[in-house]
Amino acid sequence: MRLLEFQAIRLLAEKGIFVPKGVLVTSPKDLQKVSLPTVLKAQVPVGGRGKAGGIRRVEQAEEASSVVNELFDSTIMGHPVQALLAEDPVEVSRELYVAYLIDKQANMPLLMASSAGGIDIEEVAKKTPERIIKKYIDPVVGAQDYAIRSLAKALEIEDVRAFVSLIRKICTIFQELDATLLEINPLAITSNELMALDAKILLDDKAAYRHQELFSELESEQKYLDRRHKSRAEELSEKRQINYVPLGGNIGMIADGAGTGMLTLDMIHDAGGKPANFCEMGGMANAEIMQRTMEVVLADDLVKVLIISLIGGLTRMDEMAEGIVRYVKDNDQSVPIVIRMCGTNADAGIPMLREAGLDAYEDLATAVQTAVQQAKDL
Amino acid sequence: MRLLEFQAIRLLAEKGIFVPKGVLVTSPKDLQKVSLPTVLKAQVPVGGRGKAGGIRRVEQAEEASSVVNELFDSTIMGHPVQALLAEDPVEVSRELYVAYLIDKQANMPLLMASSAGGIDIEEVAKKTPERIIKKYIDPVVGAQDYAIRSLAKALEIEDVRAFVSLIRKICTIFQELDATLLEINPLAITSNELMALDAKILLDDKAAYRHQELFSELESEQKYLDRRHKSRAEELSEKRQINYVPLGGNIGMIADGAGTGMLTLDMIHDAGGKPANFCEMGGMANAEIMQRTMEVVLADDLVKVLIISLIGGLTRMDEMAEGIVRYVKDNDQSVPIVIRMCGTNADAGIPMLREAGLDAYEDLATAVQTAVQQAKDL
Amino acid sequence: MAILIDENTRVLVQGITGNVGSFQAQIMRDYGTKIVAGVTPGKGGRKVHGIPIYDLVEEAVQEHQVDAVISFVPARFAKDAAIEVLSSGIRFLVLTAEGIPDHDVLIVLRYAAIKGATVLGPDTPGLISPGKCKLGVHPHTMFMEGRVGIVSKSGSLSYEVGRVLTKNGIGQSTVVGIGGGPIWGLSQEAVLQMFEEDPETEIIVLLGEVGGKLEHDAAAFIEEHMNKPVIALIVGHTAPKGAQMGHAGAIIEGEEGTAASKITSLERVGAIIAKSSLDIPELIKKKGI
Amino acid sequence: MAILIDENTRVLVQGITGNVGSFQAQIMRDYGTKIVAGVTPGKGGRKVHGIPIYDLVEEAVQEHQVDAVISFVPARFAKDAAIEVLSSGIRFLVLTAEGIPDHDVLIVLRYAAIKGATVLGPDTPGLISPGKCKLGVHPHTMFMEGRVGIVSKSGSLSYEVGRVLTKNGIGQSTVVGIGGGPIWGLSQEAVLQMFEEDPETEIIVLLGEVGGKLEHDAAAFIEEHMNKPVIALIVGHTAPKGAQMGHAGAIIEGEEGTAASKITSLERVGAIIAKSSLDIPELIKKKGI
Repeated sequence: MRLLEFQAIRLLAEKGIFVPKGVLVTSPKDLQKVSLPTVLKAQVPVGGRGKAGGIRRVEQAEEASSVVNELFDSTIMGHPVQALLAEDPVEVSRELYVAYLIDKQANMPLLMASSAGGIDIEEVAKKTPERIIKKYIDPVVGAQDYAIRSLAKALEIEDVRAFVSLIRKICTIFQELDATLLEINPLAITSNELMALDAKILLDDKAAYRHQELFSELESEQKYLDRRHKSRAEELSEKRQINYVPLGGNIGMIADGAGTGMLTLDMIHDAGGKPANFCEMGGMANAEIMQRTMEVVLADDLVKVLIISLIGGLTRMDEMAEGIVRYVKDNDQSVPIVIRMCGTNADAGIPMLREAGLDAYEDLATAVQTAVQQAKDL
Repeated sequence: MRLLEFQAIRLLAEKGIFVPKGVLVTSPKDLQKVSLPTVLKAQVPVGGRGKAGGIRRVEQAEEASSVVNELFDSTIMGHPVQALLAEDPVEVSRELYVAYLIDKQANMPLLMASSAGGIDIEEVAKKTPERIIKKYIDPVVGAQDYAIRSLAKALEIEDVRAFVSLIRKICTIFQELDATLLEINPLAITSNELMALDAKILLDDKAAYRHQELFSELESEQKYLDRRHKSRAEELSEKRQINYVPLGGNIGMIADGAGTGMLTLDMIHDAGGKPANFCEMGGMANAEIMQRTMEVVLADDLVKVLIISLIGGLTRMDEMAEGIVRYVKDNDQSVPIVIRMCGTNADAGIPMLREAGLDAYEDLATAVQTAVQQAKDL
Repeated sequence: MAILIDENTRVLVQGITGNVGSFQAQIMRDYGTKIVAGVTPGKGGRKVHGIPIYDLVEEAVQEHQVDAVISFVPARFAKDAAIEVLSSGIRFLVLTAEGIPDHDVLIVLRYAAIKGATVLGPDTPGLISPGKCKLGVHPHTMFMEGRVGIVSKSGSLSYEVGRVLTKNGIGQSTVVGIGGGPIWGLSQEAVLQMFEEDPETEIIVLLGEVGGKLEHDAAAFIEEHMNKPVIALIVGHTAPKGAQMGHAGAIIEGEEGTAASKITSLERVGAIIAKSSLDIPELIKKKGI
Repeated sequence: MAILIDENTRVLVQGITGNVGSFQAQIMRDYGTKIVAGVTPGKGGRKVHGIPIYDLVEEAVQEHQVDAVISFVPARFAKDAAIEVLSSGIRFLVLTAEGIPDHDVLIVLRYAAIKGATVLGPDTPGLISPGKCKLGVHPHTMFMEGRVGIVSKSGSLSYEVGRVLTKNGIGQSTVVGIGGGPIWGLSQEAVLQMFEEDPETEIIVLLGEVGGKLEHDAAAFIEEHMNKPVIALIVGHTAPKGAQMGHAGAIIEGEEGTAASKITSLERVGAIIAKSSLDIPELIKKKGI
């Protein structure tokens, strides 16, 4: 889960990290609570919003009101602006970058910092990677102060004690909340303290069960503020936590593995077809998940043909067949279904499909060609 | 620091471990708060109090009153009883023993348990050591559930889940509070839960700085309840946190190392003398500590001669000499002082002593013989 | 022998009484894998398919020599179970669970390194050495004994390619799924190295997806360390940028993550690029294998 | 060479600008120890007694080859500093600090084991190889080069015995203090083993105190592994039972901890028992050394 800025900042503040005084603005009338001058920051879950006009400093009431209205009418990188964080402006003498994350190359937590903080950090990383300082942390002993002091030295920080205290807090949050990324950019050095002016936090969805209360609170806030238009299929997939990516074509696709799912898409494309979506059930799918996944994919009215691409390892084809047959029986639907089925218990699954009047191909290429042809014929 | 039972039990209860309902009784009038029947347990910091008559079950008010008075008038293994823990009696179906401690042989945390819990556990450990189950815990990953389940199996525990939850709590307390021993004996299996009926907790004094509030609260409780007679020297040594053990003889002894301190005592003894105390300053002693230690040891009126046994490694003899000279100048005292001085900066220290009219021996045996002779002559 | 496992590997199945564990244990046993024991807390003393079950790994290793463990323990309990295996001194662990929190995986992998053990996965189908040993959930009828080594980030893709090869009479030495999640133990490079050194492997098929920079690392490794031919198939060239197509590993990260950029890297170091699974048999035959 | 250190050992002093660190660094350097660098956070770039100071161990090891570290870092910061040393790949660390919390010591020792490093201490005077190298706080004029190895739980007792030997013209190969606290790294048995294997050591003096069962373990070790003669002195035979005489190690724990019981154990395995430090020169001479 990616936190919105105001959520991340609130979380840091709760743990004792200095942040600017701020107010969340979700409608123009919230402006009453805002003291001027202020910095209005669009709460959208994407980077680069500053360059896209999503951060605006306003001095007077009239200006504030018109900028707020303007922002609420705008869409930043695909995200309609639903909320603004209004923060008191801060006098900054230096802008640093700090992050704690799981480095997937080294399989180690990584503490990272740069004296070139601010909106251009990605450029810095690309052009002058030596300006990004990295310290791997051994997870069995955690981040020790010497590693933090080493960063402080590289960043030429004067108040080392304050920096060590801040980074320790970051490490604690990272550990306690199962974060996979915790980034403060910029970390501002003001006249008398270190202050987080923007933060990005990714929490591990796989660990949500350990932090149920926090996750559900953050999620419901995000849902409340997210007014992007969503198709029926998208809404259904979110509700059912099914991995579904709409692609705009007319051939619906369900796979039981990400690799074969992508291969199937590639093959549809190469055969001249247009995939309507990517949808993968994961290795632990059963009959019910199969059935519910079909409901999601077929909720998309653009779908003219559905291809189900199955090559069970962990997934059992008898269970998949049961789910497909149940769906077909329960729904009065007319979209033709092309099934590729092989692998674990396919000997049991294929007869079940046949009995329900459905056919199954053993070969993926044949199944794809059939589906693409059917889509063209319709 | 060794916690009194009621402190340990309170700490466990705060962390969600079941304990009997109880009331602390520090005077007979506290009996009003106690519901009958009850079990009265003398709060003394020693094991084996049950066998010494320190645990009494009473049924009626009259009996309770007389037993309370009797206990408050008694001394258990050298400790006058100043407080009782009055607990509701518990129906027990089995008594277990569990402990988490730092094993000094293996340099590893050790989880230990026995199905033979109760007052005879030390006998069990001696006679049938195989009935004590041990699981070493790797400190870089901590106690995992499988290790706890392994104990549960050896103890033939039915409600494994409750046991795992309890031991996890113990491990957390152990870790968070820098405990070196956390023992529950007996851990009672009652009709519907696991309950700690007695607990022994040792906290690491070296880590007191990490838990200042807790340590000072526990300490002040203990001081309030400790009415043992203490000599002036003992009180002073506690106040100054100086390692001082009274031994009853007439030759006071101060050393700058535990090993040479004990060797000096052995030599005094072998030469026919009687040590008044053991007192070691530790490797980081300076002039002030030297001076204050002399104040402690010479607060004992029995001391007729003082031997100061110094063989500086970390300790600097110039600093020791400064402390001795300062003491002698500041105090109008008549006890003869025999000094053995050699080692780091002795070349500077010995002249300082001589200048103040004090003499110093380089050889320990000579110093001891001199001191013993002087004590005999007085 | 094949890499990592062979017909003599003695296997313990952790989580053997669950739906998946029990079902897969039977398939592996029937395939010929030497399963010597199973572990499920609370089920000790029983048997599943004739395999003795223990409550604890320490009990199983007292009774049996164990060379490898395949774990079907659910994600929430996987860390505890993995540390149990590593603490018992077993040196090879296959972690099938999907959805283990990343912080748990980090500790397990670090602890494995401390203990000198190898972890395959998590979120892996495991591995199969056709005709010798199956330590995973592969649909084994799609595989046959031979001389092609397959290493894949995706389980399903390795089945697909195995199936196509087998249909064309081309057998495999060992087929390894390194794991679908964002972090995993045994690396692609380590597997490539084993294939390079394995006398029974003549050619390697490397299967990848869009996202991450795994194949760039593989390309660097191939350039420096590999003499045997490598055929690579990267799926997802039609995936739109930025869309997450299943595995967290398959997020397109800048230019490096695109299929095209991966293919370029691999081509540069002499790997043979397959456009689709169907091309692979022909490419292998061209190499005279 | 002597055990653990010799005239070529290159030493880093951690905590070199504190009162004790600075004072002891000078003494060691004057004695002939090759001190190549010092570390104190915030003091990097300066010099102490001509020794260059760095802020971080990683900086020091970039500039210098370091074989061993002696740490004078105070107890509260000792764990952080020790892990800094161990992480940098240095394989020998002498921890002088007294009063490090036990939980911190546990982690440091375990991490040292993971990193394949040796930790002497904590709460140790260190060690001295007279005439070659001093990695500790011993009053070195009390020692001279020779062929007696000394291992002691107590620092001060080893000085006392060294002094008596030197006065009698008997030199020492290496004098090791294993540490006065309740837990410590390098064990007495490991030191005995090194002396047994060291061609420059002919006889070993083992110094102990009442409390603990250290000497019982030593007795078992001597019986199984030692051929060289061992002379043992256990102080505290006049200590009352149950009284804590300084070191936490010196608490009498049941019968095992008494001086008498330790002496019995050691006598049984053929160790020569000294009644006092003064007896030791005679006992050594009797052995013809």
